[in-house]
Amino acid sequence: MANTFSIEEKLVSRVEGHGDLVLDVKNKKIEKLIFRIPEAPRFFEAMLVGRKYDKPSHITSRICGICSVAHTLASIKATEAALDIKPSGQTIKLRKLIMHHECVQSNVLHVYFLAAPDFFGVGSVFPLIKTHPEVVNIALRAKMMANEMVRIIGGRAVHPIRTVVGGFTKLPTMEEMVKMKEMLKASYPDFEKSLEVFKTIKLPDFERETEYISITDPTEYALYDGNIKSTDGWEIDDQDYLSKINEKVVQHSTAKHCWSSRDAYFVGALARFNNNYDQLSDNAKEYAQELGLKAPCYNTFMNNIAQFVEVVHSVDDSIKIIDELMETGLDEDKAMAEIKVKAGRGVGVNEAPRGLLIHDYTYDENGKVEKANLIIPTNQNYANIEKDMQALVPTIIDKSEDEIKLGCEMMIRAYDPCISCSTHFLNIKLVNKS
Amino acid sequence: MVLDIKENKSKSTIYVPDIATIKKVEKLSPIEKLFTIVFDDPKKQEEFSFRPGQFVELTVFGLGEAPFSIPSSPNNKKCFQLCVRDIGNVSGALHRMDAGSKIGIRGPFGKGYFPYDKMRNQNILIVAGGLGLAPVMSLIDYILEDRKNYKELNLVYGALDPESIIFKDRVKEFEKRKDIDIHLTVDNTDASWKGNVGVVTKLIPAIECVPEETFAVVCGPPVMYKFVVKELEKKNLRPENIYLSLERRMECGVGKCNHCHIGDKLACVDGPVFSLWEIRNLKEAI
Amino acid sequence: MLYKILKKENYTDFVEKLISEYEFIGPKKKDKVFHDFVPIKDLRELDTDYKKTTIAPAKKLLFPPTEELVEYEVGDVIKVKPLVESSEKILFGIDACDINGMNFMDWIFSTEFIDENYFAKRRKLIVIGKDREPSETCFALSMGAEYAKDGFDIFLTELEDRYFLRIATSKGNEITEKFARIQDATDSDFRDYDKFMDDYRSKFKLKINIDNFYDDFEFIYSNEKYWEEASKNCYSCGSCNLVCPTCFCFNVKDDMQLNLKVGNKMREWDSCMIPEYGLVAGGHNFRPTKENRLKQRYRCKLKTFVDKYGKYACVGCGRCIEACLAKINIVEDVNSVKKEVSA
Amino acid sequence: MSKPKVGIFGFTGCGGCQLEILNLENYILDLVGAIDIVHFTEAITEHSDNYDIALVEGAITTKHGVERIEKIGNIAKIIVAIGSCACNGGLNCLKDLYGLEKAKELVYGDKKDWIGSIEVKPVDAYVKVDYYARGCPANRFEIVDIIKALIVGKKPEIPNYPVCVECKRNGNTCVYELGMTCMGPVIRAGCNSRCPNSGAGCDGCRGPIDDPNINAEKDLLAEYGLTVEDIMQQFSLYNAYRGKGIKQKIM
Ligand SMILES: Cc1cc2nc3c(=O)[nH]c(=O)nc-3n(C[C@H](O)[C@H](O)[C@H](O)COP(=O)(O)OP(=O)(O)OC[C@H]3O[C@@H](n4cnc5c(N)ncnc54)[C@H](O)[C@@H]3O)c2cc1C
Ligand code: SF4
Ligand code: SF4
Ligand code: SF4
Repeated sequence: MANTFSIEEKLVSRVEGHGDLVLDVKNKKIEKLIFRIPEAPRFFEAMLVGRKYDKPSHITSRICGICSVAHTLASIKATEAALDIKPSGQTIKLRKLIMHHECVQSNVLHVYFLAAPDFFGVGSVFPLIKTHPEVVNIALRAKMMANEMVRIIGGRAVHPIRTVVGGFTKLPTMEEMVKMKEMLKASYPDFEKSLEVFKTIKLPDFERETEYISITDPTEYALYDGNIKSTDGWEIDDQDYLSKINEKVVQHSTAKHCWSSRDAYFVGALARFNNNYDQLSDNAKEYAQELGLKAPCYNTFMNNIAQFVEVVHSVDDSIKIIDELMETGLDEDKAMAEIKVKAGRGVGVNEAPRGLLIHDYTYDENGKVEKANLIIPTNQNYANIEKDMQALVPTIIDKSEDEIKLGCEMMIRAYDPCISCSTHFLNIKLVNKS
Repeated sequence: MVLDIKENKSKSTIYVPDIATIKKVEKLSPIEKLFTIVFDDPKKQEEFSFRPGQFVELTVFGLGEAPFSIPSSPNNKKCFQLCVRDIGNVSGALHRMDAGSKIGIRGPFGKGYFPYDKMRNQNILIVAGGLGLAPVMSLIDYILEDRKNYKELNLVYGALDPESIIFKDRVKEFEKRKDIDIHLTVDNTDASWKGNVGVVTKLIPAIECVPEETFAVVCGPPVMYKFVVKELEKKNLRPENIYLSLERRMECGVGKCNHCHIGDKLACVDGPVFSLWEIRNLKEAI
Repeated sequence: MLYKILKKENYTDFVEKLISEYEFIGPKKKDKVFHDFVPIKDLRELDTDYKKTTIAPAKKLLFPPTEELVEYEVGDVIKVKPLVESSEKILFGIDACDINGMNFMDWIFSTEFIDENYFAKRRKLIVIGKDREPSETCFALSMGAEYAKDGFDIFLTELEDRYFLRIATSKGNEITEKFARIQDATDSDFRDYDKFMDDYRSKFKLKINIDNFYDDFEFIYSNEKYWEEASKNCYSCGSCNLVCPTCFCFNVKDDMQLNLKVGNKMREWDSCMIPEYGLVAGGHNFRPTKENRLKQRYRCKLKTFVDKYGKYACVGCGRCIEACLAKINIVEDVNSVKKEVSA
Repeated sequence: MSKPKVGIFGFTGCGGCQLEILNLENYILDLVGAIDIVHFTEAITEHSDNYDIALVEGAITTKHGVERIEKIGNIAKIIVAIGSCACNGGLNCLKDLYGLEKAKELVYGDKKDWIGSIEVKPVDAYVKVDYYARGCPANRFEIVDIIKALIVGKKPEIPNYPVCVECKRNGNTCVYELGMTCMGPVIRAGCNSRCPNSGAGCDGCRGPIDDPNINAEKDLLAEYGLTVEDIMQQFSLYNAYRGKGIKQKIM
């Protein structure tokens, strides 16, 4: 039993990017706990300045390979808001469809490849191929479906091509629409099997109530568009995000920290689930119930379960969207909206797989970026991760160092932190002090 | 659409190689090896006949295909040989192979051909540089096996340095023989070397030949041709009697891929051996 | 050759039957600019009155951009299998100039050695040609390729209220007998057809002064300044070759699957305008500069095959002119050579 | 080389190229069969310093990064740079174009001195890179092709012709015909012309071919209405790096 120790773990693995956790414990008391990001800062806000309106979506897509669709679309929405561009209903439906599948792609990758090895007590997905081949195969199929969907709509699985300001450079063909629907329908049995597997997993009992923030929409489980809403009881228009969301630079990190009503808040699947549970598909609700997930839920580890529930919802909703699109047929003339350059400011807000994402641009009269501000999900969770860790460590302090390390890592992984999002983000350090 | 082209009844196409086995690997120089090859199908081995100057397309499965001239004598029906320089993917892979390895062979391709019929009762002057000795080996053997029907046989051979001389045993044998005059030179010398130093062109003037009764055959790296041709012309050899074996990039070997185009000729089906007269006006040829 | 007449009112019925009976390939609008030869399932997709030449010539059906030639399995024994694909198809709505392009390919792939990968497909291709307005960059008339003498099964020429059918093969005859309501062509039909052809030929505005180019080429060959100027903007992008109905150069590649057991040989379209085209192991390049390469392209198109077989490797479709972003124009270049020679 | 040990390393980038490896789907099981992945931060916990081939993603932008890449350079027999960031600095270099100090100030304000960041450089500015899987993100099939080539012992075939070649093989309508602009004529193919396939112009993420006709491309862009500034922006998007290591500069 280690009463006095210090954890200094570099590069927590199986998270997208790099982060460090420094944890010093003396006589069972936490002396120091910082979560830091040695990831190199990338200065996207600076890269955008002076670029023409058609480029920010391509540039900001490169903030993160895993949420490239969300960045692309938040960026496009900000630009469209600034330049008063009105995309067609068809465009918006296709955008929602591609959002869903980045969510599925990312959630599946996270739940099955990155978090699942913890659940089954193996080091990574590669040994999992031998111990749980069926899980790996399900995951590969689900990922493949989602990637294929993103490829069909966006032209590529990472950093979509066809999604541009004003609409789409190319539309899926009718054959592709049919193919997408068939793939979606064929995926259900795999999720049912996964459900049975996930039911056997015991996640740590850990609860800490915090503020949960996500977008919300009266008509649907919001991912693409909506007001910003908090479990602390407020709801604002997305263009007014600055009235509630605050950012500061902290010395030990290249990522900025965010706060709102309290000193920290949570964004991501669990926040969306807590805010918008009612709008999930019936099917997804049933999955949630079977897995013991109820809104509101304050167990951070349940974020992974919420991600899985969202996958089911996304598949249901996608079939609905495809049916609607197929009924009217895709119209080339509605692929692109008219674009006129003008000066103005616009905010684009959506739900990346990891949570609330905000792009805010100001354009000059030539349609070139004058100023840009980007708020990334992981930055927002960052303070909350530290708070969670402070609450978690005392509950497991009597365990061995390795178990404590694993507990902390699992906690961090539950957030699915996407550290490469280090426009502005993990290493755990456990070093014995005595 | 009714075409005159007959329906293909065989199960094969021009792109399907026959499987063969490397029987023996000999090191000729630091970068050249001699491979002895036999087709797995005995019938194919029996049928496999070629003219000096022809080449085969050799496949190393998974790596690719490359053309190589056949240096062994056409009269040897039991096997054939390839002399390969380690320079790229296929040749590099071959150099890593041992006896017993399987390869694919298509061919023989090319018209060949050193006009050994026309060369009868004539003097023969062969100029080879570096690896260029390999393709003409077949011709030398052919002539030596039928020696009485030819007059003077001169071989001018230049290598980079003494180590790089390929077919060293054969070269030594030639030096001892009375029925072939060999003139050796190297570009870079070492202490052991007692012979000529310098490029092949330097040796040509000293060789006596009767212009109307002499055929010349030239084979070597692309840069060599222009200079050798100049020397041969000084000797008043007829352009029709000067033969050159040209190298070009080849992908198919059967006149389809077009990579070996030289003017209106294709090195693969019309060559790779051409008379100087044929290629004089092709431009870019040498 | 049989000469028949198909009334306009019977045309739709004929084509519809062909679409339902055969795998049917025809021109379809691809986007705001181009048409493309694609499988047609519904008559409404078919549009034979395309203004620009199709984006890829019909050669892609017989000689696809990438094509697997041989498959092999490596183990204790090596198993090698040729991959030859062929199924009966109708190619509908191809114009005379493109048919002549295909005829050239037929000839290339059958001289000396027969390329079975090409001919297996060619034998099964039923070609139904149809006239259309020459596009702006088309100079087929100067190349003698505006009229197809052969290479098709049926050729449709639209006269006022009827189609004049030239039926070149027994297969073509079978098809018309079976699926079309046709009648024999009468004298007046021939007269109208003749008039149509005169009129058609007069629509080719772009002319190339090709006479004696194979001699003039020698004249210009060593004029370095000319070639430098002509190729100055060339990107060495190969677009001119890749869109050409008579360009047939290809690369052969070997590929092994990750299991290192199964592999294949495949070919892909190549272009003599790409520097690697003339590059051999050891680093020597037989055509290192864009000047060398443009020269090679013009020589191959307009001289090589004339010297050897009396054929041009160009049918004047004008695709290369359209495709070249550097505005390198075979017609202008050849015409300017003529000017220099006569000056 | 049978069952080589492979390490996959991430530096400054978006992780998209590593994700592309995870996105190999049908191939991933074969891949795991053909190579031993001994280090892959994005996917596995185990890591080892015993590897033959290093696949490196991301640009080098911190002092710590320099130390890490030099260590990799000492261990790996073959280094493959993956993605624009690793191959030529990629998009990251835009911040240096903007000015490092200015960028720090813009993003971090008066706290800018807390931020350690050095000039962005590609991997080959520090260690010898054997092969380049270019693109943003790298084409996953090209990554597999390189790995396959290394296993069977051949030189990976990486095209040195422009994107137009693949674009034409794919039968696309040139985007210039549709009124857009494209960097395809001067940019290295190997991406299967994925942007033009999707009706968008090439932005140049794979960097130029060995001998690009830059002047012709500038003329062409100007003809399509781009101003000199626009043209420079288009050229610089993925190719702003001008320092050591880079073979051809297009700016
Ligand atoms: C008619 C002829 C006869 C030849 N005879 C011999 C010989 O006897 N011994 C010998 O060592 N070499 C010979 N060569 C040269 C030999 O073909 C090349 O060295 C060989 O192609 C290199 O292939 P690689 O895969 O090792 O090299 P890489 O550079 O990896 O070549 C890749 C591909 O490019 C093509 N290619 C590259 N270089 C050449 C080239 N020089 N000629 C033709 N195609 C090329 C081939 O299709 C090859 O598959 C001959 C070439 C020709 C044309
Ligand atoms: S001539 Fe034009 S199309 Fe042909 S390679 Fe040059 S630039 Fe490309
Ligand atoms: S060279 Fe140009 S005009 Fe001639 S056939 Fe080819 S693409 Fe058509
Ligand atoms: S779209 Fe771009 S890559 Fe394609 S042909 Fe045109 S310029 Fe070349």
